[in-house]
Amino acid sequence: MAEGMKIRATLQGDVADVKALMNHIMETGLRKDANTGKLIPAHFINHVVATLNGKTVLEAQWGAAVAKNPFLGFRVKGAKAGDKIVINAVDNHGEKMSGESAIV
Amino acid sequence: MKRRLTVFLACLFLGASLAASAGPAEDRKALTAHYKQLLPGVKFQDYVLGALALNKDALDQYESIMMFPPFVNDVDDGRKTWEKPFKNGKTFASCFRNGGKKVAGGYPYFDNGVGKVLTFENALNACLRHNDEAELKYGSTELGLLSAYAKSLSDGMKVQVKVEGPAALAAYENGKTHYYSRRGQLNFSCASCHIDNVGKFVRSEQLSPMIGQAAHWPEFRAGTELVTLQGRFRQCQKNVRATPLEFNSEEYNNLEYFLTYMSNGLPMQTPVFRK
Amino acid sequence: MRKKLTLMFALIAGLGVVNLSVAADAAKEPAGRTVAFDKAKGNCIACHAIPNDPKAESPGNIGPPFIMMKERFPDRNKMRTQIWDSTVANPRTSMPPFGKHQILTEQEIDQVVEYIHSL
Amino acid sequence: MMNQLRRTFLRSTGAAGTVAVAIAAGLLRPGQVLAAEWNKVAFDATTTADAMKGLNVAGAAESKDILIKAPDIAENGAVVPVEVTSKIPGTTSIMIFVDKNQNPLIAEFEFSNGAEGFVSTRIKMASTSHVKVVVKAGGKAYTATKEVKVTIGGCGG
Repeated sequence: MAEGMKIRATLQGDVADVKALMNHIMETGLRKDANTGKLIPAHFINHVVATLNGKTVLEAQWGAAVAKNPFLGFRVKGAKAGDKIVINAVDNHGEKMSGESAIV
Repeated sequence: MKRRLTVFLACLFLGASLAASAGPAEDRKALTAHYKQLLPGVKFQDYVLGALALNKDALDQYESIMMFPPFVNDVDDGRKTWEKPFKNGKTFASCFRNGGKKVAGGYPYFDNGVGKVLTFENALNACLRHNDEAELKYGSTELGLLSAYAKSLSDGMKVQVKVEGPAALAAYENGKTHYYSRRGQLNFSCASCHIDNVGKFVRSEQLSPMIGQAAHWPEFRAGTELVTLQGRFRQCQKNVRATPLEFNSEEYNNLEYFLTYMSNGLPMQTPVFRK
Repeated sequence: MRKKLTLMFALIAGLGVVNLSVAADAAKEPAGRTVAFDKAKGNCIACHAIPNDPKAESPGNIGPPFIMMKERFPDRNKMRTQIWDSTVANPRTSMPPFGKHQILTEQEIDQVVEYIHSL
Repeated sequence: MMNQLRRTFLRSTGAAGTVAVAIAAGLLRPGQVLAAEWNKVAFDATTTADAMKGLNVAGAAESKDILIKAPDIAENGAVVPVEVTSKIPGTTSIMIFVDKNQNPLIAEFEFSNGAEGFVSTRIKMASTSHVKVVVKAGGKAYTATKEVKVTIGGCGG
């Protein structure tokens, strides 16, 4: 998996507004290769886990119809500036990517 | 003056839009008036949004996607190319005034020395050449991403293309002629859609005004597909079933010159999401 | 299987859905309608609405809608001429010259005239 | 079959909590556990009804407290922004479906430890369709829908 998860986490009151962008092809398995005419195998992030200071706040399962270079936004109450958000993702090939950011 | 303007406008509507007597400033004035009449609700600075300025639902999506665009990592690749030292230790920033910040709005310009229009991509390749590096291929992803990042350093700068002297004017007129010439099996000119039918729909596509069109290239269609301005010329011309010209051909550079001049005074923003 | 194919094409081109569904109905509709809807042929709905045809989704509005065509063109040949090369009547027209530039065959033009005149 | 068993096991032992503890204790790495747990049955389903069954949310009740922010007409079916806010107290998960996609289930999001019933994402839509959202709160399932049109491009070609 190419490098690249970018996270922006900002505090609004005591709510952390987290936005993440992951670099992934999100291939559906339904498209044909223009040259060979063969189906391009599915290749997509299917699992995402986000933690705040090590505690799981979001667990997501995805199918292949999440858009290419997936965007994920969520909010966590009871956060403070400086708290650490970590997001781990894994795709259907078992390849992993992760990102982290302190809340500002 | 007023009469000349009226005549030019009349020509636009009657079909003989190549009013060669009018200079670039008059052309721009006449077109601005034309759009003001056809798109009365659109503010001048919103022309940079193209068709998005005409559709709230579409603009909401644009804003939602631009908040964290799917192409950020691609533009980051462009940044790496921009920052990577050449063999001699210099970088692209050394070739541009102000390290490349707030400069792109002055491109393309007419270089009297070479007697040709030079685009921003030409300047990037000239930088490589002067530093004994291999040039990048026009139309390539690498050059596209490099220019996407490099132009983003000029975000907010107003487009300020100049047409000075007879040779520059000739290049401008050549670009203008291209813009108004019908081509392809479907027999459309650029003007057929973006001047005559601005704001109307071709199926679900709403036609954008040409003023503002040149201020945001390259763009990422569908959020991830890099398209340069000349790449868009080629797509449009394929759509009307014409044979597109080559990237960086003199005529395309002249067309880019003409088109970008028409965006003078509008703020640059690069790159952007488009459908 | 058909559904699978339709979706597949839709994901490839974003346009396949309509073309396929049009093709699927081809057997029971007038030939002119097929030509009028086909993006690679007439593609009439790119610019003209067909208010009485529910399948003509999200039409363009460059040209006038196809409605009361018999009243507008009592002479069918005039309509055919217009489709064949509308630049004759109006050099500034946005309409492609379907006959002159061989976008459609003469037979396809006849079919389209038949269909549009019926609207 | 193994996945199925494993998922059942994980669910029956209090899935998220147990797994989180195991991860925190360094016993498991997230990817390993989670890849095994992926709900293949629901994601492979070809109707929204079957996908909902696979997620144990069949028979979800209509709710006005689920807000779906999605376009009326998608700029591009390849990247349709969708934002869901559940105002139902005790929301623990949000699921998004596109009825007309070959596999309607797009994603499932589970919230814990202060995460609000809110998610923002971008999805692919093959054609004009209802976007259906199911929310689980207090062990019950609720639903809302919004139609999003995916239109046909304009020029020749």
